[in-house]
Amino acid sequence: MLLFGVYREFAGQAELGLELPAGSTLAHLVSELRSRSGFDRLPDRPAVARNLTYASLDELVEAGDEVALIPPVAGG
Amino acid sequence: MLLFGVYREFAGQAELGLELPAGSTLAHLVSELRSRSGFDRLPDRPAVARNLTYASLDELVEAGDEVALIPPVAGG
Amino acid sequence: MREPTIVAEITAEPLNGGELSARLRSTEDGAVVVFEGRVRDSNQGRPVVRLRYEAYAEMAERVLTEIASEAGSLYEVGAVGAAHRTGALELGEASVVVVAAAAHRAAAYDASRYVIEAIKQRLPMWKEEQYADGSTAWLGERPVEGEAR
Amino acid sequence: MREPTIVAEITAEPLNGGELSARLRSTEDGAVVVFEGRVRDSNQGRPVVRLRYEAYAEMAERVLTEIASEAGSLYEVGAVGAAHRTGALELGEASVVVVAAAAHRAAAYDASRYVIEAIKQRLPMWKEEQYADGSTAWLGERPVEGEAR
Repeated sequence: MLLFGVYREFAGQAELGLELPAGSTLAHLVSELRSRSGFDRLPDRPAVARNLTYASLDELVEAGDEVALIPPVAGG
Repeated sequence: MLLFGVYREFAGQAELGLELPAGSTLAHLVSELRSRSGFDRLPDRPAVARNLTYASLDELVEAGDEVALIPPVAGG
Repeated sequence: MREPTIVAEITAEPLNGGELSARLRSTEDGAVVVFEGRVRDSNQGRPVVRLRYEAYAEMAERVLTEIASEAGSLYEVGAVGAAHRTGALELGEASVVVVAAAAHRAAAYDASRYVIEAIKQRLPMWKEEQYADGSTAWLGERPVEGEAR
Repeated sequence: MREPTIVAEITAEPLNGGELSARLRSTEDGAVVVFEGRVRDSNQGRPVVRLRYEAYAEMAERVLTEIASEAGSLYEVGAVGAAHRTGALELGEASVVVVAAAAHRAAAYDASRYVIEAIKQRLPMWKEEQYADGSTAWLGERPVEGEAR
């Protein structure tokens, strides 16, 4: 999965591989991530993109999906 | 007095001299003008500027004033 | 609060919004709104080939300065500039340019809009349209109302 | 009604509002609004010396295209263009440019405002400010809300 901005600093890297059981949702992915060191500052329900589109945390993650965590944005 | 745009076409000229009795207001000036040929299409209460500022028709005209009739505007 | 920079010009020269913006903005301004009014190829369904703007120049400079200053007082802006062209204009050329620069975007948009609406209401400026058939007409759709005088 | 021209770009090159405007407008457009967001010399009272924008580039191009298209559907415009810069920017440089061209000014202002507000809400773009003392901070004041996702 892809990490940007301040979330990337939590991880110390821009990409992260995660192994998730089949049938996992984006919410599962987030909670798995929050258990890792550095990610305790990740919000409960961060914005997440799946395949370049904002996605609901209820959505299932499928093999080959491009998932990205979207920190609060600051464009403009 | 100065005439612009369509009002100038009423007169066929951009400047016009008017003799008014002392104590005349801008309203008197307008009604004097409206009696002239070509000016029957001038509104009852046109916008008027006195000395480069929009003026009320109640204002007195004084010697040396620069008076202008302001047709409906079309800037922008 | 900064005292806003005010610029108002009536000119027969071509207008350039980018240039006016560059002249007015500072690094305190996070938002710049440039409005350009341009000569359209038709008006109320009639094809227009050319326009001519005529101003009561001395009064128009004064009124345009007043309008820009009003916007500068009403909104938290760093600069407000407005320029209106006179004379013959071809299709697509800018007849008016308004620049508002501010720390924050809301003020820049509001000031910009204020200026163009006031120009339409009370700048002593007239427009003669020339049509494809060679005929011309003085446009004058907005009598200056009592409260704007 | 015309199908509006839509342009959306994420680029590391300097932005030029006048150029984008010239590319987008036609002689059917009587009104052009150009909004430029520029790097301010301070943020919440802290002096800023430089900024760096980082995008989720592939998604940002898609989201910016969506935003410009939404504005094109909501308002009667001839063209909507938006460009956002990435990488290091100096004070005063433009970080974002939005151009809206329309027959009439209300639509141009409304479309322009719609685009910049939506950019602020949901463009996947982040900003790292660098301060006079050499420290840096990731700005991220706007969590993307459910309805904007």
